[in-house]
Amino acid sequence: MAVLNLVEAVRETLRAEMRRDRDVWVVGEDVGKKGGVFGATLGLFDEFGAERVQDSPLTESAIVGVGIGAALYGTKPVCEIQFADFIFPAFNQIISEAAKMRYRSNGTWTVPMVIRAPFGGGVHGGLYHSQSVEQYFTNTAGLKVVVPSTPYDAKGLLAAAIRDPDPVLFFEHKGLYRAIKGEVPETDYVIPIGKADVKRDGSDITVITYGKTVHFCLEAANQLAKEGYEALVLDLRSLLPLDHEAIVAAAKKTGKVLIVHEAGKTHGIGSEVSAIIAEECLFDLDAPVQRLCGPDVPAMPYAGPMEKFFMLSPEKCLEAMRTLAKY
Amino acid sequence: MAVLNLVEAVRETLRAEMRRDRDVWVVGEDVGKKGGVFGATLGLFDEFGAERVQDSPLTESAIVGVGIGAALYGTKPVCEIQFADFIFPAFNQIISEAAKMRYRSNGTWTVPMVIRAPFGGGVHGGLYHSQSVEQYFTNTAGLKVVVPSTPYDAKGLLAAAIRDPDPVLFFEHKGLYRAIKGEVPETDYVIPIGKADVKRDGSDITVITYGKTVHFCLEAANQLAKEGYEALVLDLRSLLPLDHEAIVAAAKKTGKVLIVHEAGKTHGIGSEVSAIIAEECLFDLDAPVQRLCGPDVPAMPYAGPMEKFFMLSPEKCLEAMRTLAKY
Amino acid sequence: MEATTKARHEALGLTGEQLLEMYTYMLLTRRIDERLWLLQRGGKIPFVISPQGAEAAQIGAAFAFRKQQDWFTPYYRDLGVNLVAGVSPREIMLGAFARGTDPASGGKQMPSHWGNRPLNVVSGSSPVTTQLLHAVGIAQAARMRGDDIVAYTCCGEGSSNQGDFHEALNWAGVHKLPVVFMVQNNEYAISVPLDKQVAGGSVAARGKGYGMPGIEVDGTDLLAVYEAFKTAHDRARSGQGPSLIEAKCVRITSHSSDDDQRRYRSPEEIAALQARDPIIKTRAYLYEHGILDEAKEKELEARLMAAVDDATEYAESQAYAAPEQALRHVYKED
Amino acid sequence: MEATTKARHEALGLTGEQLLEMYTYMLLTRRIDERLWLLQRGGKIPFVISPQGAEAAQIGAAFAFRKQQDWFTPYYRDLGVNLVAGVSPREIMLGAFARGTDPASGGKQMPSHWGNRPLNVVSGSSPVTTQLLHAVGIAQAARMRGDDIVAYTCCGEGSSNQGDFHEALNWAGVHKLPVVFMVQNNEYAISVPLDKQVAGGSVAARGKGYGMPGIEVDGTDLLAVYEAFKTAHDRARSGQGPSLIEAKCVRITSHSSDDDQRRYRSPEEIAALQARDPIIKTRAYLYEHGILDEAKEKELEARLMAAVDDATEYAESQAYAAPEQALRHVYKED
Ligand SMILES: Cc1ncc(C[n+]2csc(CCOP(=O)(O)OP(=O)(O)O)c2C)c(N)n1
Ligand SMILES: Cc1ncc(C[n+]2csc(CCOP(=O)(O)OP(=O)(O)O)c2C)c(N)n1
Ligand SMILES: [Mg+2]
Ligand SMILES: [Mg+2]
Repeated sequence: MAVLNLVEAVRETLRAEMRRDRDVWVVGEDVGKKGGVFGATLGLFDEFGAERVQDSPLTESAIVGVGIGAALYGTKPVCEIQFADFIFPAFNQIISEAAKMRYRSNGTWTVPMVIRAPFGGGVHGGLYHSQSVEQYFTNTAGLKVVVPSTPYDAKGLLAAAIRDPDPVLFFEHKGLYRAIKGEVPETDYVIPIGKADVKRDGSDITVITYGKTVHFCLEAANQLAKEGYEALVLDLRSLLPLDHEAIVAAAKKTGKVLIVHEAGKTHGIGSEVSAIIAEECLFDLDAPVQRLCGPDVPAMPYAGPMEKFFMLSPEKCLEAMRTLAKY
Repeated sequence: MAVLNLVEAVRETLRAEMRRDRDVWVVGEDVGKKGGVFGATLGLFDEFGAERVQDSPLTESAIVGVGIGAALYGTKPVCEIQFADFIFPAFNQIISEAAKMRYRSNGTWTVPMVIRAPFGGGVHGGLYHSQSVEQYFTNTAGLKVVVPSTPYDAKGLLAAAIRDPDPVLFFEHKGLYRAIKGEVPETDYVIPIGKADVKRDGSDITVITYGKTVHFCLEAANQLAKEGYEALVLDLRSLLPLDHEAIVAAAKKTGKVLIVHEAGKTHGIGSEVSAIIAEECLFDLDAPVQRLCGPDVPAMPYAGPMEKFFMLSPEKCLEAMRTLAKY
Repeated sequence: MEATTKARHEALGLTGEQLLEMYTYMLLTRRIDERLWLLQRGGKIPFVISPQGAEAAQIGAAFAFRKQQDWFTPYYRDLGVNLVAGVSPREIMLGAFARGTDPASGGKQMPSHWGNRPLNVVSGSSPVTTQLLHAVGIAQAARMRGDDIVAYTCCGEGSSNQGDFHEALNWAGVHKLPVVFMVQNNEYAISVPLDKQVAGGSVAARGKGYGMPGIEVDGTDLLAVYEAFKTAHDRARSGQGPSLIEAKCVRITSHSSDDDQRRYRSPEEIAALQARDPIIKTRAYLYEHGILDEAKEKELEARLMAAVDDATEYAESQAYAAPEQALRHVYKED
Repeated sequence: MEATTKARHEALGLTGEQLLEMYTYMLLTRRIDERLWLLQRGGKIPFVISPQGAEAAQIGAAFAFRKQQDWFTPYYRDLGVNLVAGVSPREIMLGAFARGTDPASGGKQMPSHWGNRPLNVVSGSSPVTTQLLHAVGIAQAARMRGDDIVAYTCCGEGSSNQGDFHEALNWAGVHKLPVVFMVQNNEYAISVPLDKQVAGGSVAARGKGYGMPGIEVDGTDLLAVYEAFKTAHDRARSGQGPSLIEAKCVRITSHSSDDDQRRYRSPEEIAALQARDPIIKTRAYLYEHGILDEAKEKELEARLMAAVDDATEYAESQAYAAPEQALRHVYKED
């Protein structure tokens, strides 16, 4: 059992899947000799060569469009978008083509592929190296959207994504790449896409979150426990499909729900989670469904003080959790 | 006071705004001699010429990107995307550029522009001539997103959009272009963006909707009235910003809320509306917040029976409204 | 020199029979399309988008490819390419009628949104030019597997200005992939004429910038088109990389059944199109070379009519997919 | 012939003073960038992305444009273009330190995301190549207003493969708009070399396909660059339309302070770059023609150092925007 950080877990999973299946290949900007701007593919070029670890031209629509074609032919491309902020030039290929191929061909043509992208802020990235983009894709049936919060989950979910018969968007929070270490079995395992995970059990309030804020909420929960309140922390892990059962069960258990994410509040992931609760277990609630999210601004500012103001933190989470617990 | 249908109202508003302000110009595919595939610009080419009613190359990213440049320079482009389904190639220009220009330049550079696009189904358009795309844009602060449901609103909202200092996406439901006629004053007026409109008052249930389904719900409400229940029908009109006050007031008034839209349910506009209610007036509710929406499939199928199955209808709305009223 | 005495088709290594077969496909394409217009005018189908004027370009191109071995990501006008690839008139009509057994989409998509898995015809969408990148990816994957395939892909001259065109040709050029990019230039994108659409006026001229041949060919000249594609196909197979071929076609009909070209084309311009009708030109060549005569033609027309009638009646008699099928095939079903 | 006796700069109508001014801007660009690296290494600023190796290309290009009349949508390496456009070293440093008074973004954006309203320098983003379309739109709007402006826009050779490049050049070509498209080709896109990036190897070769001149110029040769841009600028003003100019540059530093080029470039390759350093080459020319001597150079270096010191101290002394400013300027504020 190795102790890895999240980017190492991603890299080792790519290596394992490429060893396991000759049809798996990686393509994107600077994924070759350089090993990716975050090192997610470091060393893979040397082991698998320039064709299976392919440096692409600087063209996201082509990275995805070529990936779709390669998937149609039967290979399994793992496309890397260098920063999630740069996925938008590929939006048409993802939404119009990848998401709709199976449906429009009545199941005869399919595109099993993975699109990996680092996302999230708090890394001095400014507007275009900090964005959370998951909510741009979760309204599109035909896609799956996954966000791991731990190295263990990253391996199990990425393996599942690569073996999935449908297109999967796999978003990795840059702020977790090196910040979080955890035990990751060398043995092969997958975590089914679509299952949320109770990262901490509790009976007083329910916190539903994903990505980096999972760790903020866990830290806050430990503090809150000292104050006499036990928080249940549910890590969604899969944003499409969402785990309705787990969401409803977690909400019912405490009757007090706080939804937390780094992305902006309005029309965010939390909206659907809240709507599910308002639809399926309204009368089990003892408090309004709260949301603690990033501010509704176009993207994250660069200068330290403004970035800090934008970002959530264990302190901000604790405050919201405490208020809800005392409600 | 002229009686116009919705596409005529759009055309006459474009004409009036172009007469009013020399800087207003129209650009898009086939907007010139042909007058647009739905006739929204019919006759404008003859009145204003090829430069101000400009046929563009078949390039959506350029239609928007050139529009942004022209807006930066000080003119007011009204960009037409021939079908909302084809807005995705322009997604990067809209989300990364238009939405963020004011913010990233700290208010020094702005892009006052309008992007018009016909959307919606039930017109034998199949997957790519039927989509509702509003939910892809409403999570992006910096943009405004407007959907008129009547010729009167179309004029007032489009005039407001063209005079707005920020980028506005203006989505027109194809199914309303000729189906709905209404009185439209020749006199100049604007409807402020961000204000919802009570299209029908009632005290038993609240229906919150926008676009074509406004008319389905009004028709259903008249039927429901015969059964002894009065429905309040709130037309959102503006999806970004949303009219919180009007939503909360409408929800509180009856305590029973049904949200209706043609677009898919999951992570749709209804999610945010429901979340606002769950957050701001949960204890005023007598029933779970319901959503009646399109199915969660990649897009609308073409063959008649499947299209009908996908589309909402007055009957489907009535059934959901009756169930809620009896709750 | 003996070659000079050879007829053009012989010089290309085509027998009279083969040429007649090519013409047969051209005529079948035309007759099916004419029937589709009748059905549309008669209210039996809601939509037609037409290959009329591009039959020589489509058939000439498609004959350079190998059925069930090469791959196709065609565009909506490519009825002729589909027929040569092996799609039957019945299957075409099932799509036109949007029946449940339509092999392209089971009625989920509009007509002319092709797709046929056993024949390597990839499912197409409406947003133009996306399919060029799919062809590049198919060629890339085939290269990895060491398979001998060539990918055909096509779009119109208007669509060739989309960003995906640039990214596709660049990628294919960088990796010298076995792809043949065809652009059917019919001088209009709906109502927008070439001079407002393609800077410089030539799509073919853009090939050089991607390090590949950019060939302009008269798309109404069946043999010229075939020759250009045969060369490009050989080039692709022998590892020399992709080619871009611009076929100068005519659009005889309006853009589609939703369009009326009289609003933006003069009567003279429309009338002049007949002179460039590839069916008429090819027929004349066949007569000239004694490959076709009135008897043969009568028999041929009768045979094609029968096939079109059969396909129409068959398709019309088939059922729509059940309404609930709208919920199927979103994700893999187990 | 008399012209032959003229020095190259004289032949271009440039006086020694003007040439010295151009070199001064080149050197200022270099010295500011060197300071930024020191500040970054010293932990005072988090990020640098460098024009080193492109100074001749940027200054030669920018001098063909008219301050506060022409418009600029530059790319992140265009420090030199910004200086010639009129952006002061203090303003540059305010951006580098992300201070609240930074005129480009008030600290909202990363360094080198230029913008200066009074100087017609449009705010830039990170996603590459989008700004080319903005330049086209600016030129289109100016044409409508009847204004005499030319738009400068630029990207790297990697970025020139983005779809927006194709759509921008095509649109500008169709309308013969006054835009000069510059591509600074420094042979790498982060770690990806030219041969894996640009099919055919030449960006300039793509101009012809859009009906515009595609000119390749040695980007380390100040006078050659100036000449090319002067010609393109005249062409644009006289209504003959856009030009594409590929300046062959070198990237002396790593891609940015986040990159280490030793991972993908050999020591020999990196060492060889010095020989193509435009500062060294231009300096040699100035000495040759007696425009610069040691005394003058000493004075010049001292003046620039003082300016860089002043800018650094000034910017560092300025305050960050208040945290709540993160909520400002989403929509027009009344
Ligand atoms: C991205 C996108 N934008 C707009 C359309 C609408 N549209 C369908 S066909 C067409 C014209 C295509 O012209 P061209 O590429 O020349 O092909 P042709 O139809 O003339 O063969 C347009 C604008 C579309 N299908 N996709
Ligand atoms: C759309 C997009 N994709 C990826 C990136 C990340 N990125 C920033 S610079 C760069 C390389 C640019 O290379 P080139 O265009 O040659 O310009 P250079 O930096 O060499 O001057 C990349 C990949 C980006 N900024 N935008
Ligand atoms: Mg055409
Ligand atoms: Mg470069």
